[in-house]
Amino acid sequence: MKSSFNLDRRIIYAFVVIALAWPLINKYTVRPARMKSAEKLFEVVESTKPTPGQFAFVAFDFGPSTAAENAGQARVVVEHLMRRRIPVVLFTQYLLADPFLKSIPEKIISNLETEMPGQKWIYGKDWVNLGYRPGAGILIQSISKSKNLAETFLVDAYSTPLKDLPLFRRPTQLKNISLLTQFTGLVGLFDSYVQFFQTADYRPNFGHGCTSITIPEAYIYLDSGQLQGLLEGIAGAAWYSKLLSDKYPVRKPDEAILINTGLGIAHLLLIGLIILGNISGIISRRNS
Amino acid sequence: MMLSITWIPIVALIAILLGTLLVTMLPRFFAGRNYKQILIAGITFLAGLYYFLDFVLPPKLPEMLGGYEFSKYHREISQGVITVGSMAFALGLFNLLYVHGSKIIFWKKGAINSIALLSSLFLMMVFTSNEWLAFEEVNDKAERIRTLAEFSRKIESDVNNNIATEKTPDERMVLLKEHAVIFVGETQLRLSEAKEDLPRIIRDGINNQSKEINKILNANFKFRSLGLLTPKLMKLAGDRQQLEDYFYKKSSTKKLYDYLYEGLFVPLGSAMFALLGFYIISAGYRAFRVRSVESGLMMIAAVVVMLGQIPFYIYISDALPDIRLWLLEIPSAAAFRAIKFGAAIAGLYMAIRMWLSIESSSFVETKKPGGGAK
Amino acid sequence: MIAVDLSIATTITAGVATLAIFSFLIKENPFYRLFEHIFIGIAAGLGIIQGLRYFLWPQILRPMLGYDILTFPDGTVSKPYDGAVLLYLIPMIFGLLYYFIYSQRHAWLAKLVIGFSLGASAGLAFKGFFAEMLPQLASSFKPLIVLENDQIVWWSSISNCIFIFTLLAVMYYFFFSIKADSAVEKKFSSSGRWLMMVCFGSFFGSTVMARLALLVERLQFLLVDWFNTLVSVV
Amino acid sequence: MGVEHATPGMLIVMFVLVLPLFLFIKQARGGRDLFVRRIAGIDAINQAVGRAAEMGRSVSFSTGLTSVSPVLYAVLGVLSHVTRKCAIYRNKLLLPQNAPDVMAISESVMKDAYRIEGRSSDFDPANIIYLSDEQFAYASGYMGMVHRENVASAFLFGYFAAESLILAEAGQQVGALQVAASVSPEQVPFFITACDYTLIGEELYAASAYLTREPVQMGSLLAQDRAKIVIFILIIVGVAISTAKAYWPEINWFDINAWIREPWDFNLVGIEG
Repeated sequence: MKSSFNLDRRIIYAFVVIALAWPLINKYTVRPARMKSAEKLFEVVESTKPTPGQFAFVAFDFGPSTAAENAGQARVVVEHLMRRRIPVVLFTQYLLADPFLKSIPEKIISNLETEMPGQKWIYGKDWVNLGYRPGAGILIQSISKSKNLAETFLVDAYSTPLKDLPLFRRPTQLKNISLLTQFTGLVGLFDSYVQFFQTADYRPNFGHGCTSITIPEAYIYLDSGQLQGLLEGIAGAAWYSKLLSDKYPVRKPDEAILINTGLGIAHLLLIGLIILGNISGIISRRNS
Repeated sequence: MMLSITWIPIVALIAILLGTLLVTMLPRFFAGRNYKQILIAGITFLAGLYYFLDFVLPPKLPEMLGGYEFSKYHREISQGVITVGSMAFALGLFNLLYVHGSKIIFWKKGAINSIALLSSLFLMMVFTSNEWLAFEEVNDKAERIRTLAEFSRKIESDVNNNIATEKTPDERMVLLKEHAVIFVGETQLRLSEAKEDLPRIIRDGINNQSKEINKILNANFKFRSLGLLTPKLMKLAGDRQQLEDYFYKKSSTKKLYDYLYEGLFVPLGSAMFALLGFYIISAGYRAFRVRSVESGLMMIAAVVVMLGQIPFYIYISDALPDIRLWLLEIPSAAAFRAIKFGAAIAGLYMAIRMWLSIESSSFVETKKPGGGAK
Repeated sequence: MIAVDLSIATTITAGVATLAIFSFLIKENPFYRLFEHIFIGIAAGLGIIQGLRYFLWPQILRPMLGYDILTFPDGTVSKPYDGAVLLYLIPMIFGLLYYFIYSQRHAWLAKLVIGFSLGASAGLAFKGFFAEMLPQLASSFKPLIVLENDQIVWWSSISNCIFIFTLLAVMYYFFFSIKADSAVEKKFSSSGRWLMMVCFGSFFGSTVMARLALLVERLQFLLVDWFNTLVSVV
Repeated sequence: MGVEHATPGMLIVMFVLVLPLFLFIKQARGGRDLFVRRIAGIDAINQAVGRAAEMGRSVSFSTGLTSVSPVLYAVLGVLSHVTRKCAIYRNKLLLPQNAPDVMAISESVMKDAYRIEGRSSDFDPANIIYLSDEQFAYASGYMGMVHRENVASAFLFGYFAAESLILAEAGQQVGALQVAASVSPEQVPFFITACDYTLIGEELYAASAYLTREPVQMGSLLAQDRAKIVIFILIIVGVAISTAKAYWPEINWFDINAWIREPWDFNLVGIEG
């Protein structure tokens, strides 16, 4: 309780705000750390060929409380899929994720369309939003048995019948899903995909984005081969973003790298404070 | 008949367990207690007994013991138990009214905040109830059409199963037709109030369904038509629900509720949660001072894990992320588990003591417990 | 009916509320105090109605009042009223005994229902104990030597050994009745405590990221969404 | 993986685990002297109440998000003790509450404690403050309360989640002496960094026994150690078997886990058909 040298906590709070906000305001970035698990996911997306009738199933199962980590991951992966012209089908089992299903892809598309004038990403053909469904757990279980996903899901988030959308005009099944990616901080929702997203003879490649707290759980699945790639918190998203920028040099650095920089600086702040506290402790003990 | 060898000793064990319990506990149970205390302890025991037996007994007793399923009404009983607890909900409300109401009445310090509290409580109750009622109303309108579809199905099944009804099937058909015409007209009228931004699918759905229902009703409407009518009515009910939902989302009820919920409740919660970002840094700074082996180890582990999760680790060692993961997966997981094992056993023991009311400091007793608390 | 667009007001209010909470970091102040009280009021109002809406009404009251029965145009009903639902009146009335807590003379009646709740939770603890313990116990049975193609995998083997040692040492630390007299016992017990501290340290470290990420999300909201909305209004 | 009904294996394990409880309670009632090692955090409970009395400031006792459960019962033992101390020293004891039913139970315990000390008239129901059943609304109310009341000692006993650090920091900021006890190990690191004393896991259950030295509780505490020895041995045997299995996979080893999970088998062994 008593210590000779104690910074006022308000000064520490001010440092925290500066450390986190400064990169956001000044667009200051540092090179993110290399993440092998993120590289694996990048390779999986790179090796997925855009084939007519095939698409990627992307689940956003995060709310505002983990959006700082999960939304960054979702952004880079969806962007990568769109750049590679792999149709993206978005879905969530989590009510609070619903707004992201619209805002994230629309932002990415407007960025891509300004970057590449003339190119278009059309709703229904290049991406579809299935929205949130109550009782989605049962829906997930029925995907593997479905003969036609358009009949399983019936309508998209805007109540348009799926069979009216170009992507679902022909019957689609689980084997039309070339890649499954899911982003969440909720372990239970992740488990349901691991368990049910497969048939006897086919399992799509599975990429997962977890929060920093659930990394140990996620690694169990990566080690067992049930996951083909993993984004570990915002750091994973940042390295993925860097890989994207290497591949597409015209691309502007995105928020993932900015946030990652801020979080890194704040960590260093704490480590620095700990060192400072210990040194001053040693000095004061010697003096007394 | 013989019993499977494995479970004879087990039945005996349960009997011994319960027997010892009862024999050793009974005299204590009544000793020195008045009727009120015995009643309280008795009810405590009975409430626990159901869940205890539900767990201990097999899902279905063997046929020779009657094949009884003890847990047959588990859902209903559990719901009853939850109901008991849920009746306490107003205690919280009473407390808030008491504490803050008296502050306002006697105009004590903080009375203005108490007014803010009670008025936001009141407002939120009003708007949440409104939201609930509006939601029920939306459902209700669709429900009426759905009921009609059920009616159509029932007429069909009653005739097929030769069930006699008060009204003849023909009379029922007339009623069905009357109501169907009314509901279709009502829905059409409602549709005409909708603006351009109503999703096409809802508008088209209602128009198609109405057209087809009218066709079925106006053409030679007889018993055989029911099979066609039922699904159309069901679909119309679904579309009607979406239409009402569209109006509801535009209503000021919904918007004011959303304002309170998304403008205050959610951000206040997120902001409180985010305070942890500040506090974890200041707590770390204050606490991680090397004073002993323990605090040193804790500090080192924390620093290593932190270094392993930020981009700057490359300046120190490439192995840091792996060390971080190892620390979390091996020693941390093991220590957590050990703590949980101990706590689980202590919790079980506590549960038994509380179930049987066997400690004199339990809240059943009202006299000073023995032994000296210094 | 006034149909106003409240989305801008919602964003602005959300930002003000966030700042009110953050202002506590400087010191406890009237601005914070006001929003603290508003928060408690809103949460209580929401909680009470939602408790009714999602439990008491659909599960108990609706069936009891027979509102789940459809009445057809000819006056027949979809299913007969099940009188057994009236049995729910017993827990409802019994639950009302909670309110005797305010009575001076009959406070013991409240203890009946309190005893009932405690007893029920005690009975549930048996199932809870096994549901929680078994999977954890089973996954603790790790082999001390991991073999792959008849080769010892050193890293996994050592990790498993450390895992089991930590598990046992920490459990040993919590033995209350053993006088750890011998040097070995003392070492074992204190190594349990040390390993526990390593565990707490690592958990603290890994939580820092999640908590800071929450804060970044709020700062982003303030700096981008809120600020932009504010500018657009002004 | 869910456990719904006991299997024969679970019944046997349960029997072995529970048996010591009754044996030791009998022994303790018989007046046997029972040794329990010192637990620093529990000693601090009395110290904390005393400090508040000296300073003439109030004490707060939070049960966090604890619901009606065995954990609550364990906390009530401590609450009763603290309340009685406060009644003797005439300290103001604040009880911020999270759930209405828990509030009723705590209120009943507090009233009894005041009556036991013959100070019923000092009991003020306005000190039992219902804050909110919403996690962070509760935290915000607690934070404000601790600052405005300027508490001298704060007890955080029971089940806590992410809000633990908010509660502990609030007390730290006003310089309160804080004793925390959390059954969930996840929150222990935050209590350690912000509180003066932290009880870990089952130490919370031990607290009441340690404070009152009441024979049933003491006996139960010692019996717990015996039950833990059973788990201890079970782990050692399980590890030994799986190690042996890794070495000699061809041998059909006894599988403890499968044995425990083996459900009832009522298929009658039909000797007579």
